[in-house]
Amino acid sequence: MAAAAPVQRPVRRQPFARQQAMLALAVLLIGALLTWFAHANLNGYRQQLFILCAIYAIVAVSLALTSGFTGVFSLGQIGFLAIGAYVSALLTMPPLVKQPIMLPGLPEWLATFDTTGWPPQAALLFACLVGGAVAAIIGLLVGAPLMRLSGNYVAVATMGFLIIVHSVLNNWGAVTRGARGLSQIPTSTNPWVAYIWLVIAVYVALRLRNSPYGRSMIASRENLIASRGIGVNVLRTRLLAFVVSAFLTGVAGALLAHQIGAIAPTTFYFGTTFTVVIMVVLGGMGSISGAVVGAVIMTLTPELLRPIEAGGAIGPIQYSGLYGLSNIILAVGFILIMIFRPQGLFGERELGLALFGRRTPQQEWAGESIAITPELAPEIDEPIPDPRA
Amino acid sequence: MLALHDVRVFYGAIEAVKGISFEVRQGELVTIVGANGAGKTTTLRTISGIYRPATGSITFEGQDLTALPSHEIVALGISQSPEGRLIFGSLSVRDNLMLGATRRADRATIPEDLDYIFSLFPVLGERINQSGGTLSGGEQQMLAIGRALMARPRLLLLDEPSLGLAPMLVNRIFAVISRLKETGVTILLVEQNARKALEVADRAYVMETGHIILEGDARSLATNPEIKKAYLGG
Amino acid sequence: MSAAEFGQQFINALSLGSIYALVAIGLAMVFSILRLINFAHGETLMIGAVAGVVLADRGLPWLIWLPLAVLITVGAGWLMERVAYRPMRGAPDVTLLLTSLGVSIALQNGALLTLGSQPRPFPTPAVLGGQIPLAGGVQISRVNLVTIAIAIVLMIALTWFVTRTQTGIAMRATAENAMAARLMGINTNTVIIAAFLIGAALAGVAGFLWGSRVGRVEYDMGFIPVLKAFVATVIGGFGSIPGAVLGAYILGFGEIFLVALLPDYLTSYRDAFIFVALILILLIRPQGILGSTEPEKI
Amino acid sequence: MTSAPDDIILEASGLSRSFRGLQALADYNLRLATGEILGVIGPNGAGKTTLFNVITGFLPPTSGTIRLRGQEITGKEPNSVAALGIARTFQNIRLFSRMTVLDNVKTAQQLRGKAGFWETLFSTPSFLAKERALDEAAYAHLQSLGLEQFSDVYASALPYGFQRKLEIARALATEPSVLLLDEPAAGMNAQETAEITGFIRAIHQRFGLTIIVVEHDMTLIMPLSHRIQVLNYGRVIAEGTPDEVRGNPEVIEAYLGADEPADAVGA
Repeated sequence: MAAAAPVQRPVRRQPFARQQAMLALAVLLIGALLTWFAHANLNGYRQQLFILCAIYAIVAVSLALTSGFTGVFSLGQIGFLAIGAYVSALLTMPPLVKQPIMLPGLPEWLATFDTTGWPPQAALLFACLVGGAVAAIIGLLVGAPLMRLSGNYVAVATMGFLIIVHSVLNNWGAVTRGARGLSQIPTSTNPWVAYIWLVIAVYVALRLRNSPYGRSMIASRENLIASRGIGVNVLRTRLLAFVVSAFLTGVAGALLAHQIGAIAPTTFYFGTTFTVVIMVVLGGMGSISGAVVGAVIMTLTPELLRPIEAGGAIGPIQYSGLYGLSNIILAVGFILIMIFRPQGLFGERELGLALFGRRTPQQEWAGESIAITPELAPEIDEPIPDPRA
Repeated sequence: MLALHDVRVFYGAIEAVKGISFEVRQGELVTIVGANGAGKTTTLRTISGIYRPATGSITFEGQDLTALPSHEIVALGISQSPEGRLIFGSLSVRDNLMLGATRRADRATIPEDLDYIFSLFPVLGERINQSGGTLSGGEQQMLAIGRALMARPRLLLLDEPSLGLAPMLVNRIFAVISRLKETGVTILLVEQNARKALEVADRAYVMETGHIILEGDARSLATNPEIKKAYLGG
Repeated sequence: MSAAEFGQQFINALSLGSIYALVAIGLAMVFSILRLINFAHGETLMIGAVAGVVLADRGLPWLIWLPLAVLITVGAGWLMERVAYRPMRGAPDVTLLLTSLGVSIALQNGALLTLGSQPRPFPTPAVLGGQIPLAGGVQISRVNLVTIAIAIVLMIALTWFVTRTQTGIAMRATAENAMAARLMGINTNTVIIAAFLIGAALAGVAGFLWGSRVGRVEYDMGFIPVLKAFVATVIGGFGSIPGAVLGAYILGFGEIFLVALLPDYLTSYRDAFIFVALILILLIRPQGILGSTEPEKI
Repeated sequence: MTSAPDDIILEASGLSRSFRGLQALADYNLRLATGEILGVIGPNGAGKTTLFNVITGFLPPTSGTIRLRGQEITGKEPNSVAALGIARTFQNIRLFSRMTVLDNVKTAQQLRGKAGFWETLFSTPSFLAKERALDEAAYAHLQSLGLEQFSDVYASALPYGFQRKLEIARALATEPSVLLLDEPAAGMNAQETAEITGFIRAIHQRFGLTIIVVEHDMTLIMPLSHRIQVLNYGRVIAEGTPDEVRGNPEVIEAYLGADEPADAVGA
């Protein structure tokens, strides 16, 4: 063939180039400094806000993983947050409050399961892992059928999942205490734990994206049919993203339960769903750093709006606050983003990588219309031997 | 009657039509031939106001069309039988035809025109209450042309009327096109089947990758060796 | 279940299904044209009911405040299309869905801001109070009777509209292929606005009926009906108006008889059952009962 | 070479597919020899793309069987069919638009080996080595097809002709033994068509492929194909060498145009 001797290829970036490692290190350090500051210097309320930012950033990152990468829009993510929160709470609540008189539906072993003697952080870690694992298993069971759907259908089906979870939380009083919710959960979540889990979530998401799995996810989002045609197992690819994101969100749920110390079904419904969706859309679907930034903005903004909402709502994430003004502002702001900047703040890009000289893909081919290289083609009239001859 | 001057059309960043100019005069049958993706359909849809040109002007009897919404362009007397026919499959043949008359001012003459269309395409008359989706490809093409005629257009735009039809039907459709021309309708015909199009047309333009690369009267283009090689498969 | 009980439940189901149908029609109409799942449609219903309360507080008789309230919902539907949805034309489906969630939340909180979080009693007209005895000991409440009657009348009117009037046919044409409709000279903007206005008017009537049924209004009262109407459209087939109506009655019957037949400790899970059914439908027959089976073009 | 039975790489028997009563493919039979280039022609709607969709698993056939090297593949998922060695392109180009050209190819190439989940998660040396190998192989693949200059460009930014080529390159990256090309010259002018014809000829030899090509453009199909099948209304109405098909009156009637002498068609 006319293929020329292989040209020395230009130096190409490797999956984890040094510059990116430096950047990652810098971001890690800045985050750690902030965490240290929050832990040591902030008063209770502000520290809680810091933790909340981190927790919601984990949820937003995991939503970006499934919705942004695979394009399967899930409105059920908060269902996994609830599962993580309830499962972990039932593990670590002192046996005294899990007695049959309070929670008659609990199995014996769980009612007497006692972590009060454990070091608090060990108990929390255990609760996070179990909460995440249960969320992941349910994610697998739910996702296996649902990941066949696309577009509106999957959004609607996952929303159905959220409603089912909510209905169970509200009605299965023997285990969840219904609308009253669970309380007396040890409040062991601190800034460091939240920060470390956020780092893990971001790491996992980035690692997956720059891997064969991530390419398969994005390919199936970009063109479902073509991706199947080149051998991508779309169901398995989407399911992987869905389960990993369910795990991370489950962990976030555990952290949330152990931050507030009390949980109720109202926290885990459309209000929170909408808030988290805004975080991801605001940051840019498919951008991990965008999700983190979106989460921070969306957690802090209601706090900033609080003074004008005289009286104040109960937490930044409450969707039906007492007066509703901040929600109106957020909702209108969201609509404006959808209209004027549907790609969000970052689109597909990651914060800061451009600063460090990473080349972003060219959206436009600069050299206008290039003739198709004729030297590649052999003579047209050269006969092809017929294999059947 | 219709004049395009330096019209460019983009889909996002992709330039589909790269600065074309041409004209159609009263009573003429003009054809644009060229391969798939040459920009022919884009051109017709731009005339009809579906797409907006990025630059250039489109005028119809001196009036600028570039800023008009498509329903007003239809009201001016330009109707189109679109590529792929785009019949409303769930609506009856009658409703399809009546939709063609949406912008008509003289509603009294509608029954007369229906009769005329049934004389052109008797099969439509037989299927008047059938839903459009149950028609065969050829019948759908007739319906699409009939629907466009219901607007009583002064300029009729035909986009690939022979697409996907068996040769016998292609001949039927082209016979009707010739007949329409004799009734005085001005026609702009876009076709991949260059051979047939050049047979019926007065003048022709050849489009390739967004440009008009050749123009001339249809007969001389039909004998042009380059055209023969590229489009007539000869 | 005795025959009398069955009769009673049957009428309850018919009435509930009728309200769902009125809401679902608006959802289906807008979806068929714009591919927008308009969650804020529930808020149009809420606005209708709230307007009723506010106007009745001014001492207006119901014959006057009811049409006024419907007029106000129509205005709200028009405004919604104009301000929020028109700039989003052609955006991806999910973007449209999220926008409608945004509109829904903004409107709910707007109502919260003006109305407060306490429910207000709905000024159900006196004529709608009380029961009418039927044969065999079955009683039908006047609200149910009127609901069924109004729904039937409106649905007949709507059927006439979409099959016999030029705008109605243009609407179906636009839903099927918007570009072809434009090439026919149809002003698709007008058609889209008409869909919003009709949907809003039906939702306004539904708001009145719903308010009369439950006896109170709240800022978030639109949520449940729109969710149910939405399930109805999925059952019947996204975007099909007859499908939406059929789905609404199936849902109404399913809900009423589920509660009647389920053991007590499970009845509170009614919504969970409904959404399990919804997910199963999406998996088995995503195009719904009356949806088309057009395979995706490759 | 002879057409001994074990030379048959792809075999279809009695394939049918209907949509709501409409017969898009009816009793289709094929015995495709290794290394053969089969041209499939016919009017729009004749069932050519349906044939591709059925072979590649995008549509299950209503009846009939497909075998690849004797192994039945009927009803398998498209990704499994691709893994078994049948790759295809699409009539309207389907690239991963917001991915670079290199990543388009890598995604296809990883069908033949990629790092595992835990390797990926912990970014082990074996993961890095596999990724590097994939990266280099993908670049070399682009280079061998003359596309390396575009490797860091978004696929959507490529000029039209190169998008077609990239789609073929991506299909080749799955290392297929059978390649199905759906109208590779659509939208191209005569010169570009000649060029893509040469390109197909080149990859046929270099990759030792068996090819089925659907195309309207006779200047591509006639010189390229060893054998041509003519489809109409889902049925094969004629089959033979390019010359035989060109002279077949039924083909002229149904497809090439009844009112023209046969020599107007083709070379």
